[in-house]
Amino acid sequence: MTEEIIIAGFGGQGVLSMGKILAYSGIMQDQEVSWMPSYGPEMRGGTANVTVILSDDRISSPVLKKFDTAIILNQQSMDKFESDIKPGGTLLYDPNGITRHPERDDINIYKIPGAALAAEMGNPKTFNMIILGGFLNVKPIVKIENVKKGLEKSLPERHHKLIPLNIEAIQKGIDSVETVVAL
Amino acid sequence: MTEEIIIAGFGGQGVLSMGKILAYSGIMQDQEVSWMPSYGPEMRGGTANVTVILSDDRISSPVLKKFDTAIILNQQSMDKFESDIKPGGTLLYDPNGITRHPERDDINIYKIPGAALAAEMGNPKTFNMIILGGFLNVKPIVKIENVKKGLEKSLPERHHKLIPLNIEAIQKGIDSVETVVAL
Amino acid sequence: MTATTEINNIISEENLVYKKTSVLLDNEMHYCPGCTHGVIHKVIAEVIEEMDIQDKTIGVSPVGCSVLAYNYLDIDWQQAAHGRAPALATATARLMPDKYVFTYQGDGDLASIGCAEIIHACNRGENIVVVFVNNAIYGMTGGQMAPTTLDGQVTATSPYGRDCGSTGAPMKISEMVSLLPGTRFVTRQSAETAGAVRKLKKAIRKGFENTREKKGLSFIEIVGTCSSGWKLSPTQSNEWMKENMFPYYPLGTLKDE
Amino acid sequence: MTATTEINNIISEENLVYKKTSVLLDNEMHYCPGCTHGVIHKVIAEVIEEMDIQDKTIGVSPVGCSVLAYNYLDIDWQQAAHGRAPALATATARLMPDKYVFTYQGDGDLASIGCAEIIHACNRGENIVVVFVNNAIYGMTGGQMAPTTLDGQVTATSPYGRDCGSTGAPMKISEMVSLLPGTRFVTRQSAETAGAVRKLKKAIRKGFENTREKKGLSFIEIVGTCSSGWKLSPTQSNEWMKENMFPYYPLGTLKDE
Amino acid sequence: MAKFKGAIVVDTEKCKGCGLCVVSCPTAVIELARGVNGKGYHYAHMANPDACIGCSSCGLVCPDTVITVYRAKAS
Amino acid sequence: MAKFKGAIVVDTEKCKGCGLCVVSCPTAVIELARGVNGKGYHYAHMANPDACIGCSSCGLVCPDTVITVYRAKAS
Amino acid sequence: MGDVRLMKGNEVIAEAAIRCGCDGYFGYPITPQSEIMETLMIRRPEEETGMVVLQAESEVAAINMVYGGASCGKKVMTSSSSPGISLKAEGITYLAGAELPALIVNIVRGGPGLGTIQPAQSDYFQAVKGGGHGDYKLIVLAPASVQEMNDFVDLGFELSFKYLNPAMILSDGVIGQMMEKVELADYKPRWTDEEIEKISGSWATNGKKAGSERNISTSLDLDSAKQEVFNHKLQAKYRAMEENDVRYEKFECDDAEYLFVAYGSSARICQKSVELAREKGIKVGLLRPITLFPYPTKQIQEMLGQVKGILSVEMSAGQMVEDVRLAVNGKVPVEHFGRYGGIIPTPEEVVEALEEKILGK
Amino acid sequence: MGDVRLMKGNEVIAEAAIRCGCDGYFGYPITPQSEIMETLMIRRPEEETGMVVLQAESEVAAINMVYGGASCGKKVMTSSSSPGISLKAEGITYLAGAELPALIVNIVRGGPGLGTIQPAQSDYFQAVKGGGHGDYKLIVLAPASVQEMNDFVDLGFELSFKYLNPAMILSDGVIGQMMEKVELADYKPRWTDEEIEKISGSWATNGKKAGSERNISTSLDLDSAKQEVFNHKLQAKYRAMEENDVRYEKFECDDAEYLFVAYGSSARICQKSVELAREKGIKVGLLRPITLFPYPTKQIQEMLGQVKGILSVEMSAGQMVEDVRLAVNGKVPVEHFGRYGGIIPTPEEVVEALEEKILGK
Ligand SMILES: Cc1ncc(C[n+]2csc(CCOP(=O)(O)OP(=O)(O)O)c2C)c(N)n1
Ligand SMILES: Cc1ncc(C[n+]2csc(CCOP(=O)(O)OP(=O)(O)O)c2C)c(N)n1
Ligand code: SF4
Ligand code: SF4
Ligand code: SF4
Ligand code: SF4
Ligand code: SF4
Ligand code: SF4
Ligand SMILES: [Mg+2]
Ligand SMILES: [Mg+2]
Repeated sequence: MTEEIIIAGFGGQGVLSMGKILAYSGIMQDQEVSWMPSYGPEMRGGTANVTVILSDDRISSPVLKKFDTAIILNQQSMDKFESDIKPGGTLLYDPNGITRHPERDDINIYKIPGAALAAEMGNPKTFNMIILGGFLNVKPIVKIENVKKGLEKSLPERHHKLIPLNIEAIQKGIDSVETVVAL
Repeated sequence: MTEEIIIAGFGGQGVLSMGKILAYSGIMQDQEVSWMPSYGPEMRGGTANVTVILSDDRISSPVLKKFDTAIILNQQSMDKFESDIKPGGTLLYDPNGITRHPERDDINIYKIPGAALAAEMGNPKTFNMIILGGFLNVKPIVKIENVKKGLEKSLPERHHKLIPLNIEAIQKGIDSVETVVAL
Repeated sequence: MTATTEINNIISEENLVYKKTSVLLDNEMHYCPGCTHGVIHKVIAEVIEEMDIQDKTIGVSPVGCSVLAYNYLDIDWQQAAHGRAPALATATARLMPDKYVFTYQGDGDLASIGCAEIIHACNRGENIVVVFVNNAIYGMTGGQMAPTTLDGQVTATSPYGRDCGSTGAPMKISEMVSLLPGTRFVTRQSAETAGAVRKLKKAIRKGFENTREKKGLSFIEIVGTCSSGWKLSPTQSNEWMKENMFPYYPLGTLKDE
Repeated sequence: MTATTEINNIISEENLVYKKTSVLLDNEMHYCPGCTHGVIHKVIAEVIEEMDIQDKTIGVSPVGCSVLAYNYLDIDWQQAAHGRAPALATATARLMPDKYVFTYQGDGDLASIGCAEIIHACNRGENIVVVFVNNAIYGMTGGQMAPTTLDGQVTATSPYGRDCGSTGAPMKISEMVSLLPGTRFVTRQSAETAGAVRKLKKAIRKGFENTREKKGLSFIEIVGTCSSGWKLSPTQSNEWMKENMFPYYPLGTLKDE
Repeated sequence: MAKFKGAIVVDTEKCKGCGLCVVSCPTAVIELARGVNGKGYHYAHMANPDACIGCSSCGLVCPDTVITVYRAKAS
Repeated sequence: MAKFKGAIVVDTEKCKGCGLCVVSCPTAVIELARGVNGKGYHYAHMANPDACIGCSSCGLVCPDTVITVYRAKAS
Repeated sequence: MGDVRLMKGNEVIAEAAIRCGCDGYFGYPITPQSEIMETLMIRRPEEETGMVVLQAESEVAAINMVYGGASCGKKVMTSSSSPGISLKAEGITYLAGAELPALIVNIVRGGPGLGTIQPAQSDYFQAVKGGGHGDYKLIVLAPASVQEMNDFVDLGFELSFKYLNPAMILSDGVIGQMMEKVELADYKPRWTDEEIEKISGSWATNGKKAGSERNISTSLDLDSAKQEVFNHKLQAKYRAMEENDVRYEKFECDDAEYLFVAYGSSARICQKSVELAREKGIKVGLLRPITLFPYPTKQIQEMLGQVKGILSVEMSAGQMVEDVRLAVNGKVPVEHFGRYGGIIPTPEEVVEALEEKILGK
Repeated sequence: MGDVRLMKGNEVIAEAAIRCGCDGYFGYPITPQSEIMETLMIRRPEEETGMVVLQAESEVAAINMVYGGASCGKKVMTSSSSPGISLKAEGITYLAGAELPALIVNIVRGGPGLGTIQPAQSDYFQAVKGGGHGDYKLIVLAPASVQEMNDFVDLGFELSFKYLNPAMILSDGVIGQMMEKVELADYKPRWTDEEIEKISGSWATNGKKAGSERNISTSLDLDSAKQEVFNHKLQAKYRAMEENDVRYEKFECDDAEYLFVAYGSSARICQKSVELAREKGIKVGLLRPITLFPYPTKQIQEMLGQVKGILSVEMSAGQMVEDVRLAVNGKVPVEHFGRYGGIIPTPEEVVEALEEKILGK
């Protein structure tokens, strides 16, 4: 199994840490992983994206042009990455702020109202975990227990009390995916 | 005609400027010339030597291993350069301070008491011109008039008054060479 | 007359009292919200406009957040290697003695890597203006310690607070260069209030006037903020600056000859 | 008793009052006759001997006439790139805090190319001794102008006399570094008379004692001569130094904390 | 009552919502908007326009020079 | 009369004839020799040995540390 | 299995330094590698192992601090990115000239000049041919994974002390900024004074021992005859490295008819390109030089009976390709494909380049 | 015939600078080239032509002064020797990255590190492959006579302004310290402001003209896509240099069966070796690259039908030989002979090396 994922959005949306937790979860189930951010100029702000790969085998390129899955969280990223999904691949997006919805018909497309749900949960920081949950619904490549272990490993001890909230958010995400196109 | 000369002695003996005047004289008679000093560490003192070439043709290497003529003014230089004279070539030396006289029998050897004559002239600065005169006796490769022109060209205006003294010293040198070995 | 109509009446050309100078380009500045660099850029631009020297001014930008200063001021610019702006300015001012040459440098750029260049330019008394933005941190590279970082200040390379015992005391550059005979005007300013901005402008203007009179080097330090590096909001940053920076880096003119 | 026999009587082990310390090697120094470097080497060697720290002292030699200092003092040495001795000494002192580390630097090395390194080492208060030999010229490279060259002084790169208007005033390094909180002891000495040599020795000893007590940086400037660069005899050089250097670089201790 | 009446125009799209103008205003004219501009910043606006005396403080301190200030004799 | 009598030994081969010892001697003991050593320098020597008081001045200022100084109570 | 983490390449360099018993780090911030020093500062090794971590006033000061520390027989290192490495050129040649062991990390960014902060491999020449003056070589290691960022710190010091020669880790923002699974090494204690005496006593300037000669750390010899002899010694050392310490890796080379040669992050991309090309039926393999100096010249030559063409893939305008050509010496066509100035090639375009430049021939 | 003098190579550089209308020299003393600045100071060009001559506080400051001066559209230069050039590495890549014309003189001495002050050619790689980071090239001129020291100052500026690229004169103490007959050029006046406007108005930062765009001298582009485009532009420029501005000289090549390739002072020595070898009946010629970049690759290739072997002679451990090999690409044997660390080979030993390494095969 090899899953090549791009996660893309705004700087503050927790894109990088979502990728990191996913990668850590992969390690917890003994997979090879890579996490490759695009790092911007020596300045603040702007967009952020990260390529995450989980595989049972040694990972070749951490930098990819084509992805199995794209998780897209703003319009700019939609414009940039929609065409980079492999035919038959998967696109998951949060419609919030999206002005031009995806147009391809050779991929699976899912929606998840992450921003809305995070607001509902009263904690905008749960946003990225909700999205992660959405992803795990359509591609259950890591087990929730391994995500939990990943969180334990990656969060500093003093933040461990937040793990239940995170798991709750992931569960919410799992439950909230809407299929747009299923091949 | 090509004449390849090494002039070697102590730092203060005027070795470099003798070479320079010789080279300038060559230019005055439309020859090609090169003047290549050995330059020592970033420090004062020690020995000095210069390779001077005069030629009717373009000069190839300014750095040589074998010389037509060696003008040798101290023991160290004798030890270093005696063997570098081409067979049939010429060695001119000032016996002052020389403890081991030259031993080769396949070259022409001449002595000139430069230091003694300079003392006689009451001006140690004439030393190198006396030696130059000695050289011009055994190898009249430049005309005295061209040496004079060379001096005019190379000395700053304010030192031109010294030219007659220099020419006198050269003449003294021409007159004071003693043949040791003539092939 | 409603409030709105009244406002609309006021907003008319003849009542204009403050607007952006045309020496400032329309390019949006890449600086973080509240960054002092923006205010300083503006003030320099205003002075250039007022003195009518746009065609005679050459700016030398550093490596630091203000590396892209050339995108904002509509004058000729040279972008210097990190710390070396005074060397560029030296040559530029000597080769074109009728021009106004200024360097614009951060504290990392000027006080750390560029220490030798600024001291020697000051000592030689180059006929330039040095605009020195002291925000007590390396803004551009993500908030590392600078030579001017305060005792105990947390930065990316002093995560437990600067330990002056092992890294030295924050350097008072203006005090240092004011000792060198080559400097003619050394002043320390700030830019957090309207009054401070007005004073700063006077200082910068004086610097350029010194250039015109070939007086030598004018050194204008501006104590500023870096909200990103300090991890405070812009307004909190100003408060922190007043509380912590001003006592150590007292404002005022150190030398005016 | 003839004079000779009397002398022979005096010349005996028990009457010995001054001889070369064994920390000085027998290698003949490459310095020009009368060069101050020789005197300073000797004094350092004597202090090392007296403090019995030959096995704990590491010298850092510069690029300058004293580049080969390692040939003369029988201790471990590091030969630094031009101007960078304080950087080497910083690492050495921090990695081996129980050692005595000193730099030995000329005025070109320390004040010109190495300006940033010395200022930052002083500012950090590294636990080292800096021996700064100010002979107002670049000796090694054939007598070019140094930052400390006096106004009007003729050198190879100021053949008509230094023009301070365009090259800046001679830099007073000791004054400058004494302002930095990291320096504990800053003094300016000379070595042209027996008295001066004795004072210099006290100063150097104090520097090494400061190292022992982990007090921080001791900066010892020695105003010296360079007869080759100055184109004077050694004795004329001393006179020139007293007449011209001492008024501008006054001897004495600037800081002792 | 103030001798002058003032007004400011904020280029809201370019405003970065730093709030420095807010604290610089001697008469508490300016507030940051609830809403955000295209870049996501809570831009500055005249919340209390009547109080404006056209002193230019806000304009002077604005790092992005997005404030234009007008002033007229109070009528 | 001086309370001490002194004497110096110059390592003449290593002396560079700089003359600094000459001018440093309070009692004018030292002169530079007419002759030269192997390196061509006019080396220092005790020209006026009786005057030496063994004060070490010459030794201290000698850059090449080629002077050894002895001192004894004047007899 | 030891301590397994998900970490960035840059962070791992810091962690590996602490664990391998490094004595001192001296650096100056520059993107994209400031995390190395930042991680060290957060880790506070001065309290744990006694390691000294100092932010220098500049890259020039940092490399000369390294020279000082290395002279003491200590394991010391620095890191920077392209412009900072250029500033260190004089210090680096001094280290080589004084035969001092030290580790220098270059997380390359796009040049020339201030350039961009994005990844590049355009400092190959500088690292391998000598950015500084004189005939010297660095031992150059090119990690292609976060694990190797870990491993090569220790390896770099090992080789560096073996040959008394500075070593460089030549990497870029791809490896520096990426996270992968890494198994951290166990802690090695820092060398004691006694160990240093044993290992480096003959040259370390840590205080002259009574009864033995003083040690001097210098690159100067004003006597050019001696300087030439010294240079011969250096050259002999470099030949020994070429003999004994070439490191490389091969992928899918057994049946390869074509060959990629690529190092570091480009090699990772080419691995994917090998997969993609083989899906298309093109039998291509990859030879990855791990040591860029000493270079796997022989290993490339051994492939020449088998392959019909070689594509050197680098994030540069064509630098390593010269070493490939020098190895191949005209026997088969060698071409270069590169993206540069901060652009990373995609695995797909590498395959296209192979088809166009090598198969198309 | 113009003004004929007997002068040292170093002095001639200074004289030529004044005469060719150079606007500024910024340097720092270092043997064996301090005479360049010293001669300028004695000549007082500030009074004669208005040229600025300034002793900088360091080589780093000097090269950055050059960057400032070059940015103004002025003809500016610096000179140094090996360690000083290493310190200039960052500044040099900035000049290349900002596309600025400037002249840099390196009078090479033996390395690595502080080395010796005697002549060497071991900075070839640094000059030609890039001492600084990033993909850039210098125009490198290698004079072999005092006359060329004179001529290449003007030529260096000419090429440098033609391509908006820094140029380097790569020489050594043999040429720098030797005196030969030299015909000095006539004085060219320094460019007026109007001329600068015409020549460099589109980029020189000498004050924004009303109505036209401001000029910016920078090597930065944070957008890597643009940075790559810029790099392509640089590469195209380098290819144009290779097309149009290769310079070289041939001696006795018409009937040559063997070839020396050598530059600068080595080429002078090899000229004598050609004479000596031909006395022995060995038909050897000499190809002397005058531009080291762009390199006379084609010209070497044109000799390949004719010669049976090539000896690259350099005062280094073997640097230029790589460019010879890259040109020859395996067609005939190429060997290297060098003395280094400050030692100059004799014409005789070069002939011996030819016999042993090439004829012996
Ligand atoms: C030679 C070199 N070293 C380091 C850097 C990285 N760098 C870029 S900006 C900077 C510091 C900026 O700090 P400062 O000068 O205080 O400016 P600020 O961003 O705070 O305005 C550093 C270290 C570089 N680009 N070049
Ligand atoms: C990087 C570098 N720049 C320049 C030089 C040449 N150089 C050698 S010594 C020296 C100056 C020496 O003067 P100073 O430091 O005053 O020492 P002194 O010889 O007067 O004791 C210079 C410029 C060098 N070796 N390395
Ligand atoms: S990082 Fe700091 S200095 Fe840089 S733009 Fe942001 S606030 Fe300003
Ligand atoms: S040149 Fe000057 S500093 Fe150097 S040894 Fe001679 S007198 Fe001393
Ligand atoms: S100061 Fe300027 S940028 Fe900041 S909030 Fe006010 S208007 Fe906006
Ligand atoms: S002009 Fe003055 S009163 Fe009006 S909003 Fe601005 S700061 Fe407030
Ligand atoms: S001071 Fe020393 S070197 Fe100088 S003359 Fe006297 S003994 Fe000789
Ligand atoms: S010891 Fe004193 S008195 Fe004797 S020679 Fe020396 S200086 Fe003169
Ligand atoms: Mg700053
Ligand atoms: Mg000096």
